[in-house]
Amino acid sequence: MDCVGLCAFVQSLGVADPAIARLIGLIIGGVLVSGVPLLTVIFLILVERKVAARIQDRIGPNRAGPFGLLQTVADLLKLLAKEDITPAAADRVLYNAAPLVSFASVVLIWAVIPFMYADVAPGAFMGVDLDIGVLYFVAVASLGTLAIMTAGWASNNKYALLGAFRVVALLVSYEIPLVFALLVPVMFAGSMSLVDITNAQSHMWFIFMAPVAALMFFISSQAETGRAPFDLIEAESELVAGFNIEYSGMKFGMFFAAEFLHVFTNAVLFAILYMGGFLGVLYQQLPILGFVWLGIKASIIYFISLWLRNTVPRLRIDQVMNFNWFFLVPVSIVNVLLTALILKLAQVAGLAPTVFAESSLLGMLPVTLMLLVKDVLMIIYVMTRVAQEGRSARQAEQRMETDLLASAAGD
Amino acid sequence: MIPLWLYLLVSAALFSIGTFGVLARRNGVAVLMGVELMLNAVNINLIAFWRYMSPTEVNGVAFAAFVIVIAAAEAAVGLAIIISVYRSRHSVVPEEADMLKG
Amino acid sequence: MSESMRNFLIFLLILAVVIGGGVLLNSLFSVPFFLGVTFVAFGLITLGGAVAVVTTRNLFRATIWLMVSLFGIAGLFVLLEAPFLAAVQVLVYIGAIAILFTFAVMLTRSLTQLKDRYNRPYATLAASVLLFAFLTWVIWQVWGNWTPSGDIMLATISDTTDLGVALVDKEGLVLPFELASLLLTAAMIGAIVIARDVDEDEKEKRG
Amino acid sequence: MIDTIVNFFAGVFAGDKSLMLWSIPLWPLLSFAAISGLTLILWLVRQITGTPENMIPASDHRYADHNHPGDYGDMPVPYQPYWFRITAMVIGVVSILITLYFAWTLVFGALDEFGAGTFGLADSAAAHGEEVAEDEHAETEAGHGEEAGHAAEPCAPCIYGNEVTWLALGNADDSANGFVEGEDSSHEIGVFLDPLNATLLFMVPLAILCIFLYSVGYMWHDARQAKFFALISLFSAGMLTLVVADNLMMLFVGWEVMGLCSYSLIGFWYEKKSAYNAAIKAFTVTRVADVVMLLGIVYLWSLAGTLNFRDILYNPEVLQAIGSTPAIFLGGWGFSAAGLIGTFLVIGTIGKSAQFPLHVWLPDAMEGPTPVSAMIHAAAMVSAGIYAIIRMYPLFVGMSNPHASTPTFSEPLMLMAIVGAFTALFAATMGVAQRDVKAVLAYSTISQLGFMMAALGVGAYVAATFHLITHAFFKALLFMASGSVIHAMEHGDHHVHEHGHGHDVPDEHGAHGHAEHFDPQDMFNMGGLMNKIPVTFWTFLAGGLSLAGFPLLTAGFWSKDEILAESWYGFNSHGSFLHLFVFVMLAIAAFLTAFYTMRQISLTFLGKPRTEQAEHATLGGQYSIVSIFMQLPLLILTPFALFAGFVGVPADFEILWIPIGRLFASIGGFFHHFVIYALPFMENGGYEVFHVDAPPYNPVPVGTSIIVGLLGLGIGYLMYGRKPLEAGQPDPLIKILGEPIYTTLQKRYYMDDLYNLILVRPSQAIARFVIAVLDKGIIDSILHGIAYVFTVTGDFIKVMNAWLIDGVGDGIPKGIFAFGGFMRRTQNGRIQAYLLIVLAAVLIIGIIFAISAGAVLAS
Repeated sequence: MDCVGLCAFVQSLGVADPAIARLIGLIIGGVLVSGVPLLTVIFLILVERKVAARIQDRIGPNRAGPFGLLQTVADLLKLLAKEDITPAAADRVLYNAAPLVSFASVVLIWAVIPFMYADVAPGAFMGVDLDIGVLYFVAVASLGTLAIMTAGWASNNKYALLGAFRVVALLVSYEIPLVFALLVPVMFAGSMSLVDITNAQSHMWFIFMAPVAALMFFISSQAETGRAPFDLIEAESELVAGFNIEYSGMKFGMFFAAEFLHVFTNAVLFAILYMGGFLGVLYQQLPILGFVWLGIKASIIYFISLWLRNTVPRLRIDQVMNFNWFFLVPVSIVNVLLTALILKLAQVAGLAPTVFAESSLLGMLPVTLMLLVKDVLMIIYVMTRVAQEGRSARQAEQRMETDLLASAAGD
Repeated sequence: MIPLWLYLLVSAALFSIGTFGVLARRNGVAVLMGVELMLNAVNINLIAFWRYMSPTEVNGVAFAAFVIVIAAAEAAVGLAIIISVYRSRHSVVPEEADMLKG
Repeated sequence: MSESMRNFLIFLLILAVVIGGGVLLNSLFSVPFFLGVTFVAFGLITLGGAVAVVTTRNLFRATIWLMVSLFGIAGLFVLLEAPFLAAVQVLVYIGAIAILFTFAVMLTRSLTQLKDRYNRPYATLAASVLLFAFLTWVIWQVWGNWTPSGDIMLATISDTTDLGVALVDKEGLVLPFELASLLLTAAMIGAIVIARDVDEDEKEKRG
Repeated sequence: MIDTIVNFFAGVFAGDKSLMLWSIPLWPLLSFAAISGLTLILWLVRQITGTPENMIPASDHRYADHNHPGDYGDMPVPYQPYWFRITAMVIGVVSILITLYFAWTLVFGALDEFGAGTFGLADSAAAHGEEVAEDEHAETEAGHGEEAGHAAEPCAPCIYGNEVTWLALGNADDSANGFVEGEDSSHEIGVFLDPLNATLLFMVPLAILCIFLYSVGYMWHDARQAKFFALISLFSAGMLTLVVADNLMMLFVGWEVMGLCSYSLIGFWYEKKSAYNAAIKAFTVTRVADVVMLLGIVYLWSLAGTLNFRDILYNPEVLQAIGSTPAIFLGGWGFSAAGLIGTFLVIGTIGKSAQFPLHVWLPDAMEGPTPVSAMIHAAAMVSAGIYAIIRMYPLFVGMSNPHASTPTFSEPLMLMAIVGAFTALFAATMGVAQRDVKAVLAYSTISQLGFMMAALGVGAYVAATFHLITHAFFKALLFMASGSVIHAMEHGDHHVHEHGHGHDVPDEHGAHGHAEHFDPQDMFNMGGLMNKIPVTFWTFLAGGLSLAGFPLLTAGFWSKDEILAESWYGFNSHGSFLHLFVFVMLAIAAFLTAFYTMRQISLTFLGKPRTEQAEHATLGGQYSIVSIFMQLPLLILTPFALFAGFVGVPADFEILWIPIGRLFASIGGFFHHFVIYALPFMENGGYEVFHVDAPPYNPVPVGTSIIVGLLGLGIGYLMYGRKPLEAGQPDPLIKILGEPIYTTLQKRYYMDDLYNLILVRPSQAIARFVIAVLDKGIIDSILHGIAYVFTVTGDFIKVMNAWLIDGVGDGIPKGIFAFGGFMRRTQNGRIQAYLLIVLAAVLIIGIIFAISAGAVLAS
C-alpha cells in the first residue's frame, strides 16, 4: 500500500514498518480531525452567546477571562463536575449511547472535509478523500436522527418522545431538499468527492451558478440542525426541553455541543459546496491561508444562521411540514431538473466546459449567466405563485371569519 | 486476501439467523426485521461474488442496489400493512391475522 | 461483580476474539493483520447484531440492534471495496428503514413487549440450524479451496462513475432502474393508502 | 344487384321493348309489395310506439251494413288511418296506369311494326316477319341472343322477347326429350309479345284500370282498402304475367297466383259465412282442375324437354312428334300424346273458365266485392283459361284438322266443342230464372265462356279470341254497372233505416235466403232506377245490348256472329255434325241470353220503384267521390263495349244486299289476320290450317244471329218491360215455365245439392271416419304408445339418475368436501407455518440436488 500523508510523516519520524506507521498515522489523523471540531465548539458557544447578546442588545458573557473568553470553559467544567444521572425508568444502554452517537454523527462528518491545499495524493489536507464524500455526509448525518430518536425513546418521557417524533419527522422530511440541493454541485463537479467539488470552483463559485440550490441547502441544513425557525425539537414553551429533557451533565453537554457543532459543520459544508472551500488568494503557495479562507467563509454562513436564529420566530410543526412538502421539495426537484437540462444543453452547445477545473473564468461565464438567469426567473415565478397562494388563503380566511360573524349575528 | 468462503459463511449465518427471525418471531415488525437480515445476507453474497469474480463490471453492485431498493419498498409496505392490521384488530402478531378479512 | 465490570469483561472478550481472529486469519490465509481484524470485527458486529435482533424481546432494542448489524454489513461492503454501496446501506437502512421501523414500533407501542417472543421456536431453530449446516456444507464443498486469480484481485475496480453510467446507459441497466423507480412510487402510494387512518378521510369528508 | 335493378328501370324508361315487356307484370307486383310493406311498417310503428290497436267496424261506412247483410257491419278490424288507405289506393291506380302506358306503347308499336304484314298473305308476311326479325334483333341488346335462334325459325310476325335462365336443370339426354335438338333442358322463363297476347295486352290493362278506378269508389267506405288493393294488384300481376309469359310454366305460375288471389278476394269479407264458403268452394274446384292441368304440363315437359311456346309451337318436328306419339295413358283409346296433354289442359281450363261440371264456383264468386267479380268474370280469371287454350292451340289440334274438307277433331277439340256448347245453353237456361242481379251476369259469363269453348272446339279460334275481347269489355261494364246499382240500393236501404220505417216493408220474397233482411241485390226489389241513376242505366243498357248481341251496333253481335258463321261454315261446306250441334246450341243460347238480358234491364231500371229502397236509391250525390269513381269507368268502357266489334267485321259482310262490310273495309277483318299471325304457318306439316281466312259471307248465320238477338230482346220486353211488375208481383216466368221447372232453374238444377250429396258429404264422412279411426284410433294410439314407452324409460332413467348419477355427482363433492376438511388444517392462514413448510421443502430439494451434484462431481 502506498504510504503518503501522515503515514509518510510517521515514517520520516523513524517507524520502519509501513503497517505500524499507517496505524499511527491513522490514529493521529483521527485525533486531529476530531479534535479540531471539539476545540472549535468551545469557541463557537462563546461566539453564539456573544452574537445573540449583541442582537438582543446586551453585552453577554464578560466576566470569566478577558471579554469572557473563558466562559465556555467554565461551563464545561461545571457540566463535567455535575452528577451523572440516569433515570430509573430509562433504558440504560440506549440512554447512555444516544449522546455519543449524536456527537459522533457530527464529528464523523469532518473526516471528509478538506481543510487546506496539499500537494500530495488527495490534493487537500483532510481525513480521507472518499469519492462518495457527499453521500457519506448525508448518511452520517442521518445517524444524528437516530441518536435523537433513541434519546427520546430511551429516556422514557413523553415530552422527550414527542420531541423525538417531531425531530424525526422534521429531519427525515428535510433530508429530501437537502439531498436535491447537494445534487447540483455534484452535477457541476461531476464527482461526489469534496476535493473535486472544491477544485471545480477554482474559477467560479457555485453560489453564483446555483443560488437557488444554495438557498435550499442553507434552509434545509438549518432545519437539519433544528435551529430557529425550526427549533421545534426543544420548544421550551411547548415540550419542556424536547428530547433531551432527561439529560443532564456531560450527556446534555454532548447534545449541546453536537448541536452547535452541527451548525458550524453545515456552515463549513456550505462554504465548501458553494463558496469554493479553501480556495482563495495564495492558497497553494501558503496552504494555511486556505484554512483561513475556509474559516472565514464558514464564519459568515454561521453568522447568518445565528442571525436568523435570534430574529425569526418559531414555526408550527404543520407550517414547517407544509413549507417543506409544498415549497422546498417541488422547487428543489424542478431546480435540479432545469439545472441538469441547461448544463447539458450548454455543454452540447460548447458554451460550458465539461471539466470546470481546467476551464477559465471566461469559459465559465456563459453557463453561469444562463444558470443565473434561470434561477432569477425561477425565483420570480415562485414568489409570484407564493404571493397568489397567500392572498387567496388570506381571502378565504377573511370569508370564513365574515361567515362566522354573520352566523353569530344571526344567532 | 480474505478467502471468499468466509464472506459466504458470514452471509449464510446471517441468512439462517434471519430465517429464524422470520419463522419464529411472533411480532410482525420483528418478522420484517428478519426479512431485512435475509436480504442483506443476499447482498453480502452478491457483493462478495462481484468482488471476487467480476470486479470490473458493475452488475454486482447494481444488483445489490436494486435489492436495497426492493428492501426499502418491502419494508414500507410491510410496515404499512402491520400498522393497518394493528389498527383494525389491535394485534401485530401475524399468526392472529389468519382470517381473510379486515 | 458489578454491571460495569461485567460490561468491561465482555468488551475484553470481544477484543480478544477480534485480535485472535486477526491473528488466525493472518497465519492461516496470510491476510494482512488489520484487514483480518477489521473483518472479524465487522463480522462479529453483523452476526451479533443479527442474533440480538432475533432474540431481543424489546422491539425498540431489536431495531437498534438491526441497525448495528446493518452497520457491520456496511463495513463488510467497505472491506469489499464497494464504498458507494456501503454509504447507500447506511443512508437507506439506518437513515430511512430503521426510522421506519422505530416508527412502526412506537405506533404499535402497546405490544412492543409481547409475553412470549416465539411460536414453535424449537422446530424453527432446528430448521435454521439445519439450513446453516447445509449452506456451510455446500459452501465448503464448492468454494472451500477456491482462490481468485490474481489479476482479478489487482484489476481496477469499477467505481461509482461506472455504476452511474450503467444505470442510465441504454445498453445498460436503464430499464431496471426505471422499473425500480416505478416500484418505489407504487410502494409509497400503496403504503400511504394502506396505512392511512380510516377516520382521517372521514374527517376530510366532514370537511 | 342494385345496379342491375337501376339498369333495368333505366332500360324500361329508355324504351327497350323487351325490358318494357318484362316490366308490365312488375308494376302491379311492386304496388302489391309497396302496399304490403307500408302495412307492415305501419303495424311495426304501432307495435313500437305502443299505440293501442283501436278496432273499428270493418265498414266505417255511414250505415252499418255496406255491401253485405247483417252480421258483418260491426265486425271490428284494426284501424288504418285515412291517409294510409288513400295512399294505398293511389299506389294501386298509379301502378296500373304505368302498366297501361307501357302495354299500349308495346301494342301500338307492334301494330306499327306488324302493320303491313298483317293485312297481307302468309308468305309475304313471313318475309316481312323475317326482316322485322332482323332489325328487331339488331336493335335489341345482346342480352337476349336467343332472339336470333327464334327468328331463324319460321316465325310469324316477329316477337319481342327476352329470356333468362330460371333453373338450370343441366343437359337432358336427347333420347328422353329428343324433339328439340340443341335445347338443353335448363328451364328458361321469359316474356314475349306476339299479336295474340298483344290483343290481350290491349284489353287487360284497360279493364283492370277501370276496375281499379271503380274500386276506389266502391271500397271508399270500407276499412280495408289497403288489403283490397294489395290483393287486387297481385291479381293483376298474376294475369299480366300469364299474358306476357313465353312458356307454359310461367303461365301456370300466373294462373295459380290468380287462383290464390281469387280465393282471398272472394273471401274478402271473411266475416260473412257465405263469403268464405264461396272462397273455399272456388279454391277447391279450381284446384281440382289445376292439378290435372299440371299433369298435362309435366307430361309436355317430359316429352318436349321445354315449355317455351315458340320452341314447341313453331317447331314442326316437335308438334308432329308429340301429335304422333301414343299417350302413355289412355293410349289404347287412340289418344295421342298431344291429345292427352290437350285434354288435361282443357280440363284445367274447364275449371278455370267455369265450364259445365266445374262451373259451380263462379256464381258464388259474386260474394266478393263487385270489383272482384268484374276482375274474375271479365278481365282476368276466366279469360285466362281461354287464353291458355288459344295460346297452345296447335298442340290441341294435334294432327287433326277441323277445317279440312273432311274435318277431323282431336279429343280435346271434341271435348271443348261438346262441353262448351252444352255449357252455353245450360248456363243460359239457369240465368233465365235468377233474381239476383249479379247472379244473372254470372250465368251469362258462364254461357259466354261456353261460346268461346265451343268456337275453339270447332277450330274458330280467331272468333273465340274476338269474343274473348269483346266479352271482357261488356261484361266488365255490366258488372260494374250492376255493382253501382247495388250500391245505390244500399244507399236507399240505409235511407229507409235512418227514417226508421224500414222494416215495415214486407219482404215477401223471403225465399232468397235471410227473409228478415233486405237483399239489395234482388232485382225484384228494384225497378225504376232509370231516373235515379241515369248514367248507370245508359251504360248498363249499352253493355246489355252488347251482351244480347243487338245487331250491327254492338261488339257482342259481331263476335257471336263470327262464331256462328264459323260453325255454320263448317257444317255447310264440310257437313260436319259437330259444327251443326255447336251452331244449334249456341243459337238457342244466344236467344236466351238476349231474353234474360232484357229481363234484367227491365226489372232493374224500367217501371216504377217496387220498394222504398229503390225509391231512395242514389249514388250519394252527383259529385260525391263514390258516384264519380263508380261511373267514370262505365263511361270509359261503354264505347269499347259498343264499337270494339268493328275491327272484326268481315269485308264481304252485307245484310239485305247492303254491303255493310265495305264501310269498315279499312279496319274490317283486321282482327282476323292480326290474330292469325300469332300462330305458326308452315307449308309443311299441315299447319297452314290455322291460316284459313274468315268464312265467306253466308246469310244463314247472320240471319240467325240477328233473329235470335232481336227475338230474345223483344220477348223479354214484352214480358217485363211493356208493363213493368208491381211490388210483390211474382215473376211471370213462373206461369209460363211452371213452378217446378222455374224452381229447378233457380236452384241451378240442384247441382250444388248434388255435389253436396256425392262429394262434400262423403268427403266429410270420410274425414270424420279418418279423424275417428285413423287419427284418433291409430295415430294417436301409436303416439300414446310411444309416449308411454318414453314415460317408462324416463321413470327408469329417473331412478337410475337418483341412484347412480346423483350418487356419483354427490359423492364427488362429498369426497372433495371431506378432503378439503382434512386439508383445511394445513391452511391455517398462518404465514410462518407456511414458510416453515417452504423452508423444509427447500432443504430437502437442496439436499437432493447437492447429493446428486456431489455424485456428479465425484464421478
